[in-house]
Amino acid sequence: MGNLLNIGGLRLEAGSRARPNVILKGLDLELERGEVLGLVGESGAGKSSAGLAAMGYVRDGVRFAGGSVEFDGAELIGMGRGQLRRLHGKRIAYVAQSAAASFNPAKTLIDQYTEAPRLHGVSGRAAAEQDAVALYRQMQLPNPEEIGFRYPHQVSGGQLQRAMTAMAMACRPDLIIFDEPTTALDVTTQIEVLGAIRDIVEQYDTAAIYITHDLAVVSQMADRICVMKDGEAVETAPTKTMLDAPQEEYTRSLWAVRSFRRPDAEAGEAPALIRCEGVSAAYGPMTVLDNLNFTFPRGQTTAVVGESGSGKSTLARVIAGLLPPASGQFFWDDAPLEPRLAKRDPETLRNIQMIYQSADTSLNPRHNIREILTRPVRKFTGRKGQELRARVEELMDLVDLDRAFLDRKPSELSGGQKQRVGIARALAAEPEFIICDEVTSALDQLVAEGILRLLVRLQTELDLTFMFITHDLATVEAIAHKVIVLKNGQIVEQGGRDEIFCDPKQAYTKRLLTSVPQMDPEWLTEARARERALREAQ
Amino acid sequence: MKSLLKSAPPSAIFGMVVLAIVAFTGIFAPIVAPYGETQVVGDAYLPWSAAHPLGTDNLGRDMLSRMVFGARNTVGLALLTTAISFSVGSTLGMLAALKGGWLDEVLSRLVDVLMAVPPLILALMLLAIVGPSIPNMVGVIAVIYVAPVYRLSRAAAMNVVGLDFVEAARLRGERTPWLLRREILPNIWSTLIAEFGVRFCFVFLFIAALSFLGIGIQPPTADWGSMVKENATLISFGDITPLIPAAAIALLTVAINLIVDWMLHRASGLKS
Amino acid sequence: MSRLQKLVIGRVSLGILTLFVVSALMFVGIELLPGDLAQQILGQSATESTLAAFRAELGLDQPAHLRYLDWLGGVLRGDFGTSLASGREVSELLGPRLANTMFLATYAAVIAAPLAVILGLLAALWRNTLFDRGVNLTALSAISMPEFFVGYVLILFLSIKAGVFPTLARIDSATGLWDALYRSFLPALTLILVVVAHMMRMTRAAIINVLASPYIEMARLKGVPRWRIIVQHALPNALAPIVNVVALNLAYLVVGVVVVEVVFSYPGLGQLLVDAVSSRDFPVVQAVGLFFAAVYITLNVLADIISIMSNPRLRHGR
Amino acid sequence: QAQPKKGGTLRVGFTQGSTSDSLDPATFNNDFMFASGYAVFNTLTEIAPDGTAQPDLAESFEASSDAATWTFRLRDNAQFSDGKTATANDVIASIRHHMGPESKSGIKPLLEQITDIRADGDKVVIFELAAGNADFPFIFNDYHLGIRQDTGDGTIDPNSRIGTGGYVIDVFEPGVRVELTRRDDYWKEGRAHFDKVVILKVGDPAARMNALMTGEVDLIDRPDLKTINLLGRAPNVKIHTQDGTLHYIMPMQTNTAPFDDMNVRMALKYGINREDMIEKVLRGYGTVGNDQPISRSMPYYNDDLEQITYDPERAKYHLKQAGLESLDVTLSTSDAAFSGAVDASVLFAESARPAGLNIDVKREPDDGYWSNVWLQKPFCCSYWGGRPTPDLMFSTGYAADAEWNETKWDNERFNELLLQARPELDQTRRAEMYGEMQKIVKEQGGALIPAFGQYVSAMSESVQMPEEVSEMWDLDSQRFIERWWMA
Ligand code: HEM
Ligand SMILES: Nc1ncnc2c1ncn2[C@@H]1O[C@H](COP(=O)(O)OP(=O)(O)OP(=O)(O)O)[C@@H](O)[C@H]1O
Ligand SMILES: Nc1ncnc2c1ncn2[C@@H]1O[C@H](COP(=O)(O)OP(=O)(O)OP(=O)(O)O)[C@@H](O)[C@H]1O
Ligand SMILES: [Mg+2]
Ligand SMILES: [Mg+2]
Repeated sequence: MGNLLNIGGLRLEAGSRARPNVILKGLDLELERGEVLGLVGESGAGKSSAGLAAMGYVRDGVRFAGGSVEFDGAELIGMGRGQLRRLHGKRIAYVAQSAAASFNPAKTLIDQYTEAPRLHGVSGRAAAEQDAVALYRQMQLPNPEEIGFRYPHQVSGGQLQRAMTAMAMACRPDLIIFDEPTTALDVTTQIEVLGAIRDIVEQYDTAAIYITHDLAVVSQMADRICVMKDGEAVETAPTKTMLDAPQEEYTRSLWAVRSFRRPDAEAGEAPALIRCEGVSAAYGPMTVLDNLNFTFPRGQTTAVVGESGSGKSTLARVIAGLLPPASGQFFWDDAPLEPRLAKRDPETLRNIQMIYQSADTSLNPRHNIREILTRPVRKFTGRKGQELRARVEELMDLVDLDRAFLDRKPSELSGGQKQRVGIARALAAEPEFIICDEVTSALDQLVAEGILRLLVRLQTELDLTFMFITHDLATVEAIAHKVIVLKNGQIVEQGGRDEIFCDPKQAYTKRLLTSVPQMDPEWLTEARARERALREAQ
Repeated sequence: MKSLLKSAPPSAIFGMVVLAIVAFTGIFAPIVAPYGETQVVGDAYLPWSAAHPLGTDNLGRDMLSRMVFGARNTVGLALLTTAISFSVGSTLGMLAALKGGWLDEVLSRLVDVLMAVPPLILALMLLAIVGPSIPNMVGVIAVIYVAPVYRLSRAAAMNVVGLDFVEAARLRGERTPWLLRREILPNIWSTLIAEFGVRFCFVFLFIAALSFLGIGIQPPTADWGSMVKENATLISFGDITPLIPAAAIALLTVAINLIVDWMLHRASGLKS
Repeated sequence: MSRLQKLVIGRVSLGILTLFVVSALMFVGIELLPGDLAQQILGQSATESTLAAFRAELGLDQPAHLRYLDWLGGVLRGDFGTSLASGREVSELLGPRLANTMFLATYAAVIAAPLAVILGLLAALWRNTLFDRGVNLTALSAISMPEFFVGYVLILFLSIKAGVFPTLARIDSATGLWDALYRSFLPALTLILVVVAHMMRMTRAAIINVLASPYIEMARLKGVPRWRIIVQHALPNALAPIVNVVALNLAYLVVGVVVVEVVFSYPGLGQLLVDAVSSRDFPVVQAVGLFFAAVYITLNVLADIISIMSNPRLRHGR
Repeated sequence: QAQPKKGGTLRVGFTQGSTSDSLDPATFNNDFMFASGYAVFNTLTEIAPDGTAQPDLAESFEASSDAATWTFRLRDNAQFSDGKTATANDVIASIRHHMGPESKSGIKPLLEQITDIRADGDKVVIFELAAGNADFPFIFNDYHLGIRQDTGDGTIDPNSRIGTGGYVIDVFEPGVRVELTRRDDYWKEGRAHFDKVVILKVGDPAARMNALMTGEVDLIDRPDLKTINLLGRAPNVKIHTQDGTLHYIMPMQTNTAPFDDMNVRMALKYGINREDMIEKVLRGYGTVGNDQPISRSMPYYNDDLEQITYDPERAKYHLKQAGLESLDVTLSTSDAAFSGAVDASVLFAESARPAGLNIDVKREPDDGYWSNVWLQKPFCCSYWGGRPTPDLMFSTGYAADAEWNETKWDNERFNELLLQARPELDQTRRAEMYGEMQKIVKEQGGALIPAFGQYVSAMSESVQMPEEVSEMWDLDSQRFIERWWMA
């Protein structure tokens, strides 16, 4: 019996036939029955395209331009639409990155579950529903009998992701493609989903392709790992080998990212640049921040961590003056800080700058980079003419961007480059204080590391004070002097980095810390055991 | 821009060519037209000939010249009207989206009310109040169409005002005009342009309908809508004279819509 | 009270409020019209004193706001007053015309709405095929033609040349249903041509917009056939924009048909309103205007409610 | 010419008709009601094709020698549709309905000359006039004055459908249609031939013409002149034209500069190309006007007057006489004045230019044209229709004290003649006087009357009419229902 899946010399193209944009440049992959293959690589490497191609499917605008995809002995490329349809959902299933977007919002979960079995004639509706409940239970979804009758929006992201995995199992396929199924989840939920997926794949001995850009995650799930770059496989090896002895330069650099630490991590005593006394904030009647007290020491990086919705961004908005606090007061250098943006003097406006998580939405797509940088320089520093131009170019140098990019639009830059523009724009004001809201979480790790290094460098060069919002504890560990842990709008714990990381006082902080995936393949098993123990203890 | 044109499908290119021809004849009407707009050049209803390629009309005016001046009047007025309703409607719409609160509430309710009165009836009443001169007609139709434009631009701007770059501009202390003009407008431009095309056609047909009811553009001004109307009874006899201005109207609206289609397609393509 | 009920009640009360404002607005509009009814009826030769006496008889000497309140009070009791020009009950005047207008609108709507949605779905299903392009271009051309022109051309081919349908759409209370359907076929067809195009294009656009969603890709990867994807997965999610456009067009069938009424001499409300405006017959203008606004608002509120109902997020809270 | 024949249904498509129409004769103001009114109600007199007033419901009428007392004798056999016979009281009530301070009727001003009406027995009505008026019987042809029943207290029920006419109303939907059925017991011999008549309001000219071509109606008024030749070619369709009293006028106010100079007026009169206007605006359906308002079809028409023609040189000459090289005047116009007025003005301006007359055509709003422009602006457009006698025409539009004296005309000789001619019962003397008045108006007046319009209608071949028809108004002066028949 041959391999379940054989991909040979697969070439995918998009765009015009004359000048095609090559997405996959002759990819070779094989997969045995019951085997889990991890596909890793930076964004745009072609992972999703490869995963979909394994189903004989390409997205609109993309086409097969060579090679073969053989599933259980049958060639998928060029197969008739009807035949392919009989494979899809029945023998090969797909689990998408964002379950929230991939469930039809207008239909209940169980309706969507039963669709494939009924269409493929695997089972009737009643039988399929029973099966669904069983799988939901196995996936440890709460209220398995009832949850299926909810609409997608009534179910949390982690639960949806599990429901989608269950849906993929509905016809007991031979192969499932998981396309980054946990990337959109926060660390604590991620553990549950990863565990559920691993259990189910093991139980039904289903083969799987597991796509992710998180090395720690893939090392938990895969038997074998394939590292991709620019549409090609760089290196393929069994997980253990790959982790311990990566062969290729590129693979090694991926591994190395995880070890970045800022050199001057010791938090010396520093005077407070911003002091916060008893600040509360609310959107309408809903209190989001509740009586916060803290300081941001001058010239240091203070990380604010916490799960999604804990109020991190809201805190940033309050400091920036976009949302005046309901009560309490900020002090800038011990002088009261005007709460309302409209009333702030230009000096204050200049001194507090912000960098956003998503470079896509924070740069006006209709302006070119020069316009984006020129405006704040002129507005805040009053430079004109030659001087202005020189300063804009200097800013580009400062963030290591080629001056040639000045005439491009944001859409013509990569994610990392756009984020650098965002940083340059903040620097243009020559501020003392910069709020960084999740500045690296949309970037892949190599690029993110570059940004972090840049921030650290700028901090030392320009004596900046950073408020660094993130939910990624690895990043915190890498660059923070001080850490504030938020939960439900309250400060759970705050202190120096080492204090928090080595000796967390609060259970919540501990749980956050242990949920961060580690490269150790055994980590998931241990983490789940710890979780279970914790739950039983409660 | 060149690559933009290159990427256009044949249908859009056709649309642009038609638009360009109409624009050209409209702008240079006095040069292009063989005779004056109201000049009587011969007997009524002369057949097509070298001197009068489309014959003459009921008063013995040159049909081709009337068509050319009609392009200028009809298209010019529709353009002017649409432009006014767009500048007012989109400014208010963006402002409402940006400011929110009572301003948004008041404007939106006002627009609801305006939209609840059938446009043709509203036009009839308003024109009866202010009299059917051309400036009045432009004003009245512009007012009527402010409402839908407001709704559209408000909806489009709503998607933009929440984005970080607008917040970034606010943090910089930018004033409202800058936010509207530099941050929001460029991002809803394509939506507005597409709607502009659709609205333009609508205004165009609306003026034609008004002319049909006798309160639109008034003679002796040449305009395609009333030229169709003037000759409408000929249709029943299978005469093609009324087809000429009607075909011109249809051709222009189809042309514009082909361009709009393409732009919508591009806009949606860029989104995904 | 559930969230849904609140939303619906909110929409309905806003609609009613709008209706009041519209009636006040129309009243002000009529006040501003130059010339008055008394002058209109009595003609140029009337002396000032006859005019004054006649105005008093019609109640036109009362201050405007009192007349409005008076009228409003009447309307709330279901009394629309009497036509100033002919002295007949407004409701009696309106009745047959209202029936005619609603008949024509329903006639056109019953054909146009399903046809448009089906054509839109097919065009979306077979998008970029010859069918799609053909339907699209036909629709565009239909949109681009002035209504009266469409009407005349239909008359030329179907009445004068083929002699199949009458050119005058004469119906009254004595006309039987089949006969009425036959006689008003041409105006209905004209309206259908005018509205189908828009609804169909919107349906297609809305469906195609939804087709870009990840859940559609998911459905395809589950092996769901294409027509089923369109009908089962795309349509429910595209319902809100489609319903809104359909509502807008249905409203148009009731309130926007003056031109078609003129072309086919169809005795509908539009002509009545135009007549009433030109004779400054304020109770009639108010009544018809109010009815039109009510149709528009009701259809829009209905569309909103259907959109809300079709959206499980609003139908079922978390 | 075939003999009239009974039977058939006549379906008519009419331009006019409005939702605000009612059966109250005081409110009649459009063709739809005129025609329906004449079919259902008789008037005391009717105007015959030769332009004279003939007895109708009246059997005879005669004047005292000073023409100030008129005696009308009613027919014995005229019955209302409810069986009652028409009496003098019915006539008095019907006429009084339009008189008195409460009346809103359009005929009221003409009835003001009546100082007393009284009955002499059941069948005789006597009118006393404030001054002699030889044309008095003409008044009773008016559509307002259809005779209704006295309700017993000297008034009529304005909405009553009971008349002495040849038809009864089956259906009356204002602004939509009226359906009439012939009375078998109609008293008049040789009239009322159609079994049924349906009048539909079909406002759109194209719709009217289409309906005629497809045979949905048998008769339409006011077909579109642009396409009437094509319509005439359609099988089974014929065009009917009749001269009329309808005329188009561009009044110049003779008391306002520059129109107070007779040479300026003459220059303008020579500067208009009348044939061209008839050709292009009236599509040939008209006759040239001679700057005086009495038409060929009216009694006392003066056909000795020389026809004025387009002559730019003469115009220039008159301009020079006025001491001018060129003249700039503004002509206020609107299609509200008459349909085609704007076109006519544009043509006028074109034809006047070579004579050094620069006419600025100013479009005025349609709405309010009659209150804001007409009688206000010194040079504008207007029209007159249907006045049966020169006296009525001159006294409403040209008498110095007339409210509608458009040209602000005040000529001593003219005023004198007007008063003298009115009570004159000697026909030769009258003809002389009216002839002279026409000459004065033509040669000195401010009325620029380029054209008389013809009444045009179209009908199926089967609709028949007498050889001579009355030409005061359209369609046999709107009495076609009773006078015409189906082949
Ligand atoms: C993605 C595409 C489209 C969307 C989402 C859309 C949406 C809408 C909506 C919501 C309305 C009603 C709102 C208002 O007028 O305030 C509207 C009106 C209208 N649309 Fe579209 N439309 C689209 C494409 C088109 C196209 C391609 C055409 C033209 C051929 C068109 C022609 C019109 C017209 C004429 C109206 C005006 C109706 C009126 O004001 O009574 N639309 N559109
Ligand atoms: N439908 C498409 N049309 C054209 N190009 C596409 C299309 N889908 C993907 N691409 C291009 O193909 C390349 C690979 O895309 P793919 O989605 O496979 O990357 P990925 O490795 O999954 O990245 P990510 O981690 O961001 O999901 C990218 O450069 C992308 O821009
Ligand atoms: N404009 C707003 N109006 C009302 N509620 C809001 C608004 N913005 C945020 N919230 C709510 O306030 C709470 C805190 O939101 P915030 O954006 O500060 O969270 P966060 O910690 O930044 O989360 P994330 O990691 O997802 O960005 C959330 O419950 C959110 O739903
Ligand atoms: Mg991907
Ligand atoms: Mg946040």
